[in-house]
Amino acid sequence: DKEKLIFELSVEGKTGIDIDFPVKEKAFEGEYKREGEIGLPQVSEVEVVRHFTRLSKMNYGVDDGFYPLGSCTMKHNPKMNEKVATMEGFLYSHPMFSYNLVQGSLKAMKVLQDYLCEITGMDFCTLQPAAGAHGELTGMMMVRRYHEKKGNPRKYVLIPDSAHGTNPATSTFAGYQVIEIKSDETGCVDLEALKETVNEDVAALMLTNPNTLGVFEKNIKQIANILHEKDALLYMDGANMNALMGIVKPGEMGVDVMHLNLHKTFSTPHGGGGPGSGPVCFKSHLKDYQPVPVIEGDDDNGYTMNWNLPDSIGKVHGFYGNFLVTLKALAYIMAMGGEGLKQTTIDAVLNANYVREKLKGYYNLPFKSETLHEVVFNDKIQEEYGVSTLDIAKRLIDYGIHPPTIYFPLIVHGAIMIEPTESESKEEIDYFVEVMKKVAEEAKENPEILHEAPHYTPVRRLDETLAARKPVLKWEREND
Amino acid sequence: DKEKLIFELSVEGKTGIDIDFPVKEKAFEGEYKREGEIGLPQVSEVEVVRHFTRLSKMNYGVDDGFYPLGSCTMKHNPKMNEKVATMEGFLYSHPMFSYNLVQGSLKAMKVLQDYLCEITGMDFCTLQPAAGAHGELTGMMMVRRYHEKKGNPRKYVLIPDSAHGTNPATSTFAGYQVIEIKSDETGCVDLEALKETVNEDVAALMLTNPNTLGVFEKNIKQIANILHEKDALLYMDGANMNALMGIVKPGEMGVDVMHLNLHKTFSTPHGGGGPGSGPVCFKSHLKDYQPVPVIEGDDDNGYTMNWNLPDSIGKVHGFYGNFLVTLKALAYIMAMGGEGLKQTTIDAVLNANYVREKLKGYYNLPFKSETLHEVVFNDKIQEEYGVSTLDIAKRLIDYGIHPPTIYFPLIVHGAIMIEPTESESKEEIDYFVEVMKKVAEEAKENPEILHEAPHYTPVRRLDETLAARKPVLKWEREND
Amino acid sequence: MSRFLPLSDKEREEMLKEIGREDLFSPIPEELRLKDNLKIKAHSEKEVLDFFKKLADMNKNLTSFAGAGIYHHFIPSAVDYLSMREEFLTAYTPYQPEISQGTLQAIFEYQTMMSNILNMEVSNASMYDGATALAESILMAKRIVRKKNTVAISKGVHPHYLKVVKTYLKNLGINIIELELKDYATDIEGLKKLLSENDDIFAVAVGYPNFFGNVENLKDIVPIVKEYDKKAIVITSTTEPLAFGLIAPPGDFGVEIACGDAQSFGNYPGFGGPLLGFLTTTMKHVRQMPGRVVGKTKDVDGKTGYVLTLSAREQHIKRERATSNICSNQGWCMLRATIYLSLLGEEGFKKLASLNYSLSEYAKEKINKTKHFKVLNTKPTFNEFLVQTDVDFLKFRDMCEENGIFPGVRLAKFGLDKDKFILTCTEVITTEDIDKLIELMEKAQ
Amino acid sequence: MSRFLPLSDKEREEMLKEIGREDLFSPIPEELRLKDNLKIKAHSEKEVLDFFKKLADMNKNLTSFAGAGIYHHFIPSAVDYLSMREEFLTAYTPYQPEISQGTLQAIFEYQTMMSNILNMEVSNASMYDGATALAESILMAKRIVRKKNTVAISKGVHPHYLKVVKTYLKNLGINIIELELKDYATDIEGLKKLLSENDDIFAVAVGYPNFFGNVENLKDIVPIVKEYDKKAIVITSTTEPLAFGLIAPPGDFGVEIACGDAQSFGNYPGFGGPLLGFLTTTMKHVRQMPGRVVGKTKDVDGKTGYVLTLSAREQHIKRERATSNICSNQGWCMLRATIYLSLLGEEGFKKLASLNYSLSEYAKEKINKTKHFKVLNTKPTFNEFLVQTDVDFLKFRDMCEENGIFPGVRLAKFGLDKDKFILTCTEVITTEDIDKLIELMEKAQ
Repeated sequence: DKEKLIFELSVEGKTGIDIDFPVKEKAFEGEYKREGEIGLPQVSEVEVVRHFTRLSKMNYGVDDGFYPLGSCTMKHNPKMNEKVATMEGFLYSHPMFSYNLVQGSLKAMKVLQDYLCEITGMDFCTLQPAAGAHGELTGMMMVRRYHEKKGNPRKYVLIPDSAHGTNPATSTFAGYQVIEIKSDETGCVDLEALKETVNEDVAALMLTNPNTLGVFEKNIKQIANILHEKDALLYMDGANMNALMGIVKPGEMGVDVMHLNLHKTFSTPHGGGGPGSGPVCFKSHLKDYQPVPVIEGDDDNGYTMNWNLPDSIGKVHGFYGNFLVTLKALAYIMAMGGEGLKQTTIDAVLNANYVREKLKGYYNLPFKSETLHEVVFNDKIQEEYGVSTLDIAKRLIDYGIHPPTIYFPLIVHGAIMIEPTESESKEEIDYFVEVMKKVAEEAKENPEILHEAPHYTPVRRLDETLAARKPVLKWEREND
Repeated sequence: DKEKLIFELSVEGKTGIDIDFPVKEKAFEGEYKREGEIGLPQVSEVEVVRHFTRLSKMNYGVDDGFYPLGSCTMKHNPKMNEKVATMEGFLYSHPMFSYNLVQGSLKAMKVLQDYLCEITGMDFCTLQPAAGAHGELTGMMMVRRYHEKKGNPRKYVLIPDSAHGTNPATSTFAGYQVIEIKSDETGCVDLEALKETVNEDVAALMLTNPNTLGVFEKNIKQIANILHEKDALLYMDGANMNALMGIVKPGEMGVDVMHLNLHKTFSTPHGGGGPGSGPVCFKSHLKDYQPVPVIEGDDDNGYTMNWNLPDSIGKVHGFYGNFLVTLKALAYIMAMGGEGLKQTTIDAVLNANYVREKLKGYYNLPFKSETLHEVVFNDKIQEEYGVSTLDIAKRLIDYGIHPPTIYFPLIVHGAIMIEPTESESKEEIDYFVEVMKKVAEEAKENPEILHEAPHYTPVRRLDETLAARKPVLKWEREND
Repeated sequence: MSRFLPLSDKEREEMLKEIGREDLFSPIPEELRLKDNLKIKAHSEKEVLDFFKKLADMNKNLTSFAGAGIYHHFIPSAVDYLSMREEFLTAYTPYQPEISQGTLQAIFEYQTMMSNILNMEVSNASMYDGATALAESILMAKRIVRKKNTVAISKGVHPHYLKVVKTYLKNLGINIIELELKDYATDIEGLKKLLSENDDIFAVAVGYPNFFGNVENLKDIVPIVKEYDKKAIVITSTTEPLAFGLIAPPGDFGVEIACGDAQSFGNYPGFGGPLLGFLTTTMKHVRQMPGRVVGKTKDVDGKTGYVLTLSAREQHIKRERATSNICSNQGWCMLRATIYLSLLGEEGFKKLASLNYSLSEYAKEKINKTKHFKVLNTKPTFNEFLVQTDVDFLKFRDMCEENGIFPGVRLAKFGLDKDKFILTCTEVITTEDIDKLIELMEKAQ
Repeated sequence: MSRFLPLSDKEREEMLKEIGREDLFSPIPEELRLKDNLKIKAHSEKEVLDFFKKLADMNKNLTSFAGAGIYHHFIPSAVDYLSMREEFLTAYTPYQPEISQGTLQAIFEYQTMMSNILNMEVSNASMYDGATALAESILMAKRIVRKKNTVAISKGVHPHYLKVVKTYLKNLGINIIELELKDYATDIEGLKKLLSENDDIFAVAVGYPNFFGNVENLKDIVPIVKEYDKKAIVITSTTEPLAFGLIAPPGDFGVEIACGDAQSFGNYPGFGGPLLGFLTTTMKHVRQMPGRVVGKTKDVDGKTGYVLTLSAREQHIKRERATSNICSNQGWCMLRATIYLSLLGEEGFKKLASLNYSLSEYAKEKINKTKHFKVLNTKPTFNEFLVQTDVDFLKFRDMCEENGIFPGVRLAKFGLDKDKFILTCTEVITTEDIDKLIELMEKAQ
């Protein structure tokens, strides 16, 4: 059940392609001519097909079963999305074509932007960021530009201690220093601490809402007010938007700018690590700073791009972002409609709270606040049997379930962060609950079986220290 | 690793489709109105996707590895074929459209017919039969019509004892009685026996060439002569055409009519049991009897269908055969070209003889004649350890290899019929050889492990007697 | 070409040396061997795709009211996506059940769905198409009844099916009597008369709904036939089984073999193939059924599993005494139907049927208000019906085609009346499309 | 909408009852809650597909000589087929290596292929695109060199990339000096002069081949920079890495960071995204590299396996001190490239490069014979080059578009000269296409 590397299958003289050569071959000569072997494999199409088919079978996708990765919103990826994104009219659309040749592409972008504004309650939207973290960076650059234009870019960005690592990293790359804000006992931003920290040197607060504990920041309006009093802005990380769609609009809660993860909330597949898409939605006071180009126009007058936005932060992507990915999100939004998006949120929250209710007692709940679309347990109960969160996670694999997010948020020791999403049937969730209970039982009765999990995968627990200490990052004839 | 039935996943109120209803609903009333529950499942799209994804993982396809099913020619199915057969211009082409709307479909059929004639050396071709056995029936009906037109349909069809079961069954359904012809010690048709049997009551001989032992009927021209002397015809079953393409043409060996299996020789996927396609190629003396309609025309004048063929056997298919399947075969033929098809044959024969050479001694070779694209062993050596062909076949599954065809041809006791095809790399074949040797060793050392094989499949050996004795052929709430 | 051939020249040489046979084709007499290569040019993948793209573009797929045996329904993307998984697409017939449970379970689910839709006890795993399914059904009925030798077939079955039946039966000495129609449905009086005059009839076959869209009068037909001979079998042939989301299925009336084509269920028109013949019957007759069938069983550990069963009927076991010569047929089309029906489910199936019917009724009503066109059906129809016109149909059709519409299938295509055509409305048609057609009808002269 | 939601109303009620919370959204203050539904209509799958089909048809994809950063290459069907397998498409980032060996091994293979193509020691697992890869490369160089604060960037890098770099660097206090060109390649004398006058430069970035198609003079540039400061880093940015099937790769010249976009490898133009940023470097600098990287290791049983490694550089560990904020990026595009390069293989890669080059040279020769158009490149080019015309380009382009041809990307689109455009010939272009373009050039006035 292991598969060789494609290079190990290589035999000189084989090929996976036949190339017709309907022009006189011209030799490339001179001092910049490449000499010798490049080092690509030589295999036939049959072997390529089998190789990647076999590799695929060592993976686990959303179509394979329950995927309760907290904060990642691994929901169903409708197959319709793929049909849309592989229509030839879109695939071969070149970004440097004349506008009259790309009206369909431009219109799709415009329609999606409008829908995302409707969903978030914001005024404008750019689709250029290629992923969530890229959206954060874009948004924070706009924040900086906003302050710059007022004469001072300011120095600090406030970030709750429960935040994703991308938030502080983004702040650094936007030229800011990070001040961490502690959570209070409910897991929320401590208002008093915030008030004490905010001043004219603070550019913004980056807030995930609901936060990574799944807790809604109920004081968000006050938080916004506290910030706005000092002309600091409220950035919202939209990673957890799947808990809010159709229920509230960030634009109505004092948020100035936010990003969305189309590959989370809007059903575009994660692709084993992208491509995602991280549109940024913002209020009109930030519109002059958005990236260029900006799509303009309508059905009657046609669509064009406006590159002339003097105060823009500039470009953040070589072209216009992950266009084909944005099509999938648009297809999904159109399929669901407003009512459907709301039901999505309701079901996501329902499923998460059902899991919480069913598992409490079996696993420790470090924060007791009511939660929305996800729930964070930890391994406190299992610790006494010498069983850790990692053991629990790996044991789930034996039962055909993808592990939850583990050891995050950092403010929870041994966190087990479960986000079932709306895509799970009650039966699937009941199965998960049953397995989690069984694992809790095993932790007590037979901890060894957890330490040694997973048992049935092509490889078992891997030595990550070895990998990092002596990095082998490519195949060479020698090292095999 | 078992999956419930889709009916067992059903929950009232769920659906996998949303239907827009943009017209006033009209109630269907009256005595023919359907009442009550139909009995279809109620599941969402997510669940359908996961269900069939999971089912797929209990299958083994050509893309998964070695598939040496003798006589089935399980070769590589180029993915290009699927792209061709899913072009919208073909998918939505309606068979009852005016000819001017379906010129592309008609031309594709014409081009394929011409290529198949070139490959077989025959004069004409019909694509109407939907599978190999359907092609046999069509061909034998044409044979019967030929004789009828001469005043006597005749009574008998001769069939070698090594033939596929479809040959005798086909003869029956064409209104003939079967006379079995014994093989001689080389595995070929016994010429003397043939001479004795042929007379004016014999309509035809159905000959598979190379036969199911992989042996070329080297006296085929004499066989044809013997038949033709009595105005009996030679029908060739083209199931094993993968041993002949580009090397010989049946049309030059005295064959009057034959079918091809596009899902074998011409790379169209087998689909877990079809759709195949079984074109019939024939000499001009049979052309008046071919099924209607017949494609006519050319690029300059356009293509049409001729339905007016008074002596035709009639129609054998509701429309024109498995059109989308025939497209795939055409794509394959165009990709390979004449030289490529010849190399295909060479490689297929090379691989089979390499396997034969490597495994002789480990497994018994009941016929010693030189073979082409397949080789038939049996379990004579293993019998002494109480190990049967079935045990060997099932044990191969444990090693990730699809079993060969077993217990066929019937003239070989415990036959193990191996056809590697040209699609296997030397490495894949060497692996197979190694496994076969290991299994031979296990048969000696540890026969129990073979009796109990397969060990790692979702289900293990199934009780076929139980299934047949008390047939449960559909799901009912009661019987679960 | 070399992309599909995984041996290098060097390996070929090595292997040939190991085999030790100078000439691989030595078993083939020298004089039979070709001197030249086949005259076929090799093409890169790009060239192949370009060639087919051109052909595909030569086809013109208009807004279409064509049906008459092949139906353009909307197919959810999940059907394509799932059925294209290599484990389904590139697998062989599930003769090795341990590594074919995916296909086998899908067939078992298909059998259940089709049995339920038709309200029959058992379905086989598929046939080539509706036409051959009817031919095989008649042969099956013959095996059941044995002593009689004549089948009566309504002229309301699809004309192509009738042609295929004739081809199949001709060589087997079975007589065919065609039942005349009255108002485009089987003439009940004619049937009665025939049965009173002919004692050799083993089966009566009717379309349901029939070729002209009419729901045949099974409530009368079955008792009449059973009264004639309680062993005689009524066979229904259906080209559009989606009808049974709305219309009472054959099983409700005591039909013993209900067959047809289920291309409608998740399979594309595809210029008429591949299709999905179905054949359903009662458990009593199951051992005379042609084609494959899957049954439930247990493995050595007591686990439930599925296998091909009752194969003693089939050619690979029974050879010349098999119930059919059928072998590979439409497995993958069956799989697509199973996925499609799973997505539709109980409610979707009924709703889609209702939508097809409602659109069709909308069209009928409007057509009957035109001057030159009228609907001929007097019985209930599902999604297609028969229209008569007093204008030149071909001229009308040309005008429609110029306007991007294919108005329906003319009977003349089947050698029948020149002034009539079958008009079909599935859910891919909108009321705007119908209105546009009506406009063209108004213009026709 | 309900097709994607697997709970029935009854189950929702049951579950709500179990939870025992009356109002699921009680944590959200009442006054924040929406009173109305979002104003978005729900659509059936058919309606969605119809909508997008219309949009897709509004796009006009002509025979195109457009390149300039995005390339239309032929993509074998196997790339689409394999990459669409749900196990690849719907999986998360491979943080759980035991159930992600498919993705991990593919990344390891990709890293090997890219390293070999660029002749570098190590590649990361992908970046968003070529533009951000260049920005991140410069930031990486800054972290390596530390004490200096200015980067010199050739005006020959893709103008969009330069824009993105400016956006990225602006807030971090890093100075950018743009290197002027001579004959559309970096002016070596200008570079020497700059280095002699400025001691703050930590990196020099050039396009290779550059935006105008020219092969930059790395043989001179690298030694000049290294002589200036042996710690200073030369960065190359490549939009069309297929060039390295023919042209000596950056690694041959001592380049320490070679980045760019590998959209060309099995990914569609797709209106400019998703793309495939790549970043390769030397093992010495690997711990300053941004983005993910996969390494080989062993499992508890001693079996070889692959894991994400060196993650101490990344944001989820290092937070504000990470080498980048990058998280999800282009995993699936990377997979497609790996499959594509596997199919091409050593010989296919070289041959395809040669074909692109030969077609491009064919076009150059013919263009130089026209009256109003001339090729400006004096250095070797790969598959694209710069053309100047003395006719009104926009009129010429309109004429071409009417004839179904897009003649190339005008520099004015990037705010540069109005009389010049970049013309690209990949293997999807035929000599007939080129001849047709030449004909139109002859007609232009």
